[in-house]
Amino acid sequence: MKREPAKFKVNGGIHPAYNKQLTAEKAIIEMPVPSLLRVSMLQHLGAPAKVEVAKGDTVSRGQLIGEHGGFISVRVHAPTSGTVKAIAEAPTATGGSAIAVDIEPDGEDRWVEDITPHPDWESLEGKKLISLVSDAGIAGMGGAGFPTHVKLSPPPGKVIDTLIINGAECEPYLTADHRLMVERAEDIWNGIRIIRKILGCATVRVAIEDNKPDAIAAMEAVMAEDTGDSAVVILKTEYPQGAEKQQIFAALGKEVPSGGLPMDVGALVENVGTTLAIFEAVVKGLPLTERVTTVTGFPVKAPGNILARLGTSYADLLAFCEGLQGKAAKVVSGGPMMGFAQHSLDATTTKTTSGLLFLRPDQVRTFSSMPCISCGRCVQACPMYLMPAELSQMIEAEDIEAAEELNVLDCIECGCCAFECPAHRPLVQHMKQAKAGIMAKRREEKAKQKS
Amino acid sequence: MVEEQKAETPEPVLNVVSTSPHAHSGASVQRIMLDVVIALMPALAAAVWFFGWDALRLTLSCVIACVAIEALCRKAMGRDLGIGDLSAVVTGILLAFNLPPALPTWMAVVGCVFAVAIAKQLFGGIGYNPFNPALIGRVALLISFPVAMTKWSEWTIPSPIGIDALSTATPLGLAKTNVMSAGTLPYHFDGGTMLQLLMGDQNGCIGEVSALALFIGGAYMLWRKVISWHTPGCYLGTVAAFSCILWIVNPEKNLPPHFHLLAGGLMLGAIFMATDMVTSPVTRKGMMVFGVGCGVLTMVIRRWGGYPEGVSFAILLMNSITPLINRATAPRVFGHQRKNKEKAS
Amino acid sequence: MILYTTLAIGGIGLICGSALALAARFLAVHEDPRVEELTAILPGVNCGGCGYAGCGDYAKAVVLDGIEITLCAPGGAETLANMAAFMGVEAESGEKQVAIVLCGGDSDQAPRQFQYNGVADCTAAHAVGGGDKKCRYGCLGYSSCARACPVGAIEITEKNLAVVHPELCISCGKCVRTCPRHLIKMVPESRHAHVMCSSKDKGPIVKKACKVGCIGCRICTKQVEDDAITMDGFLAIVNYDKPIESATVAPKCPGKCIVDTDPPPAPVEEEKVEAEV
Amino acid sequence: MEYILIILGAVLVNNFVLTRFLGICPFLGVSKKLPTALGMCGAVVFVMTSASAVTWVVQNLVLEKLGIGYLQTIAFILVIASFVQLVDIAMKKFSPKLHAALGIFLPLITTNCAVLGVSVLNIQLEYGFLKAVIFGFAASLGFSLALIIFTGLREKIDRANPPKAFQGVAIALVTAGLLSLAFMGFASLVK
Repeated sequence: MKREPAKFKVNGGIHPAYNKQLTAEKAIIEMPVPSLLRVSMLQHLGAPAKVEVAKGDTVSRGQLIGEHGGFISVRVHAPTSGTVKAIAEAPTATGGSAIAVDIEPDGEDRWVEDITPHPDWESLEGKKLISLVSDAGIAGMGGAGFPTHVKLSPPPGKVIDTLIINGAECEPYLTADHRLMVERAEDIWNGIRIIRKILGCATVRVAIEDNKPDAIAAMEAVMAEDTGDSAVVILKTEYPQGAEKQQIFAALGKEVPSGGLPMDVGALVENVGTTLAIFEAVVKGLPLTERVTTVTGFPVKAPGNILARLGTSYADLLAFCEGLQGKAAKVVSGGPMMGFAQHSLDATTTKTTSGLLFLRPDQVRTFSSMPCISCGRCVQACPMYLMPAELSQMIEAEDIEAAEELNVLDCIECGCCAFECPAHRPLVQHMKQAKAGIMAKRREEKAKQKS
Repeated sequence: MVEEQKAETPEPVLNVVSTSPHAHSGASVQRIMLDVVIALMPALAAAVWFFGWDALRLTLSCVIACVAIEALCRKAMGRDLGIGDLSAVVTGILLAFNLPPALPTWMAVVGCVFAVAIAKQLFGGIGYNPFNPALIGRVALLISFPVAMTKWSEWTIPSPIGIDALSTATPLGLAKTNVMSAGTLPYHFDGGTMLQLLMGDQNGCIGEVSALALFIGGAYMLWRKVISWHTPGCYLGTVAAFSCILWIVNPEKNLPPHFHLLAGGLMLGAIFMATDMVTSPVTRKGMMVFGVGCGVLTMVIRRWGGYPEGVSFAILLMNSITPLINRATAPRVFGHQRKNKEKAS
Repeated sequence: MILYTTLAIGGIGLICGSALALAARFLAVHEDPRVEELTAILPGVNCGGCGYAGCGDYAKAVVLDGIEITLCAPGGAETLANMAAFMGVEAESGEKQVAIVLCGGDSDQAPRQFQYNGVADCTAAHAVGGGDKKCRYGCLGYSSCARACPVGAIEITEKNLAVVHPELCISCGKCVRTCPRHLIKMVPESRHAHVMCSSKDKGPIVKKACKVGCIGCRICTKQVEDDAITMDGFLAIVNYDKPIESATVAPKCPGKCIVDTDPPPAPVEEEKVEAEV
Repeated sequence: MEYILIILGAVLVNNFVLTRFLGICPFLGVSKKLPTALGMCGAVVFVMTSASAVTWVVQNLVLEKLGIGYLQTIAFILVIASFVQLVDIAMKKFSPKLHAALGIFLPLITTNCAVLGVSVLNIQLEYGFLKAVIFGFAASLGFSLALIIFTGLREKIDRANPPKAFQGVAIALVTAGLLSLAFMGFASLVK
């Protein structure tokens, strides 16, 4: 048996209503290319990509339309063949805005010609493999969107000995990763083997929460013949088991130091979706032009796990799921715990869009201005062992220094505190405010030092 | 500081947009307070059983007075009414439970003014008060009207000679005066005495007499996760351990631990007052420190202090150092080394 | 008797005095006396507008690190002259600068695009969905600037717009740094013609988002001489170092976003300020 | 045992700040931040302990002997002022940051009635030298205890939301009152 129970678990965490039953049994369906794709140049964390096409150009699927805009940046490819209709700034799902390329599909959906599959990847060097990943424009598909090729090239001196594949999908409602593991376990496993080869690390742990027994079984089956040190780690179902630092602790019992990266404890965490994208990029030679997004929520008529091209507007996604029954008062890009609320359905999917969630008016809980009653529930729930109650009061009194002293920068914004808060205080927003304030102050100080 | 939904939004179809998380446990302050009120009901029933009309009179007048004063204060300060959170109801019931049955209504109302206006609303209302309002109300009354606040009705005490006698003192008060004057304890301890104290057939403040009823309420709050075991557990444990040591050292002059646990306001204090969220620590470790501190102070005041009962003062004193406890028991942040380890390495 | 008294007190005094003298000698700390003197010259409001933590810190920086003496805005020309005399440098006095919020889109003019639910703070609101105002450049009205202002010179109107009362402004520039949308600018007090819009969007987009936005029609640039108003993309910008006849320009603006602030807005009502603080 | 009772009495039962209401000025003035408060505590412990020793000597060996006991107040203040000056000079040298933070409240220890109070009480209670020093030390400990507790509370109160008329020192005084109410619990703990 290639499975082991998680030996460790961070304290804190919460048990929200998961509601995964809405889509957990629904096979991934591919959505036809919509009438317009608006491909953002900021699909990831870091610098936006530089536009490589001009208005009126004809593009093919997989053709490069955005080149690296810096060291921490990701390439962008045309998700289908068609004509570039416009290049203009457009709002992103996260609330900002970025240059986007509008492509009108020609319906042929023709791939570019220079696609080179590497079924013989095992004979390739690590460096070549990383460049294939970089060329395919892969960013972390769990949500943060960190450029994968950067993650896969640790700086000299850092040794990564353990690869953790994140299949926890601890966010309520979302089932995209779950379905991928059930339906494409074999390909994910090959993706894992590619990463293993790149990093030269022996140990592989696939972390899955115990509410996905079929995914555990599927992954275990494909890993059965592996002779190396690999196993499925079964995590207790609890949010946020999928958070990087918490997951490393759960799987390995190691604490990533404050301000550090997983590589500081010799670990690397990749999402299952990213792993699959790596497989597609290397073995089939296909750049990343589509992803699975869970369109869900009680008001959605036909919720499902939709394989959609990047740049599909949220309105098109919803229409493909047969629209709404009844009213939706809140639209969230991503999961309910860390996703971004949308004020319209104009935003388009990116490499990080794991879900599109619609909430009924009665499910929407508004934050309020009630004072903290010091119940301590947030302190017990915080997986980073912070004291959100104290912090938020300090931040409300605009005492950012005190908050910095209490390590507000370690906050991962998972939302456990605000989930538990009986006074419905906007705790996460307070933390974000303080973090932004501290970062601004540090930048200012740096600028002062320079001048 | 939060912008509520604007009623006069120009277009009716605007989505609500906020930061994450977009899910919530459904807990609310109102629900927590309601749970506390529910948990207090068995004790209220016991109070009515033992003290009759007086219990009902005091409880009702305190609740009405507290809610009214809260509303008046909020109005005077030009803020939202905020009585919907039921915290004033809880304060009212708890204050009433801390009063002797014969106390005139007007005195109870004075206590409510202290509790709600001075100890709570002056600081800005729920969440901001550093001291437990009900206890401030009680202590203010105790100091202002010492005679009325220690006037008890008659009850049958189990006497050491075997003949039951009537007394108008509380079990703890009687013990204190007897030890001081005669140097001996006035009680005869057997199972019957304990049962009497457990059920609540004793003298005392209206809400504190029945340990059993308070215990039922505590169990309900534990089940509803309104409180955790840390504060009351450590409080009761410390009192038990402390009194046990004293008793073993000198059983002639010290009351046995079970007597300390069941008599007086300890159960009410440990289960309902020390667990008041606003004025107790937020960390588990802090709650334990808080409980132990309350226990030690209670026993010090009961044994050596001028008052027969030390629960109110002990909790108020611990309230005062709650911010310091919070600071001292802040958990080690994930990914940070413990301070002493840092020094060592 | 009097002798005893005098001797006793004198003796105690003598012993204490010598102990202190010894202490002062062995524990002496050298301090530049100029720091204290310069601190006395500064206005002492400790607004932090100079970028230092209070007047004392700024004085220290001036004396010890040779930082320029022009940073104290609240002190105005008088303080500057005194400082210059004290430090022995030439003073160049300029006109008093006052802050102005370059947005006229109140809740009647500029609609919101969603219901914002969260902390009532502009920086926080700006980070959630890009701000709830349809215009992504306009004033959000969550009073971050008003809270930052040390003298209460900024009022948030009933229609959710920040307005600076120039007569109260002490030119510390805190609001300029606070506004997440960079709408606040320091301008000479005598200037009355302002483009009350900061939207760089194209005309049609501006029109959808606000009734008093700058649509980039360039009419105003032709009304003035010597590039006193120039275009930054689709936004007209007043060049405050060049003269403008405010009465002639303002009426010509089709978007009604150039305003003539002469006379300035009504002084703040006392109660209003209290409510905001 | 007697000494322990003196200490307990001065720290808990007759706490200088909370039951005798002496030394309220620094109690309110430097209770905003814990490090500053701790610095103040150190200064007060030093001044009070040494002042009670010296004033005892001055009273019993000088003033009494010369029969000029009526000069007590002047003489004591002279001594206390010198001590405070000493602390001031030393602190400026060794901890200029704390010196700046304490600001005006450091020289104001001179007029801190707690210091004069303990010196006068020593004479009134006819304590011997050792008792006087211990009493002075205990009284300063009591002051420190009250100040530290109050500083913790103060940090919470400063974030509270009292009506405008009560903001700042007003609400701090109310809190001090409530705290002294709580300290009543120690009444007659030590006779």
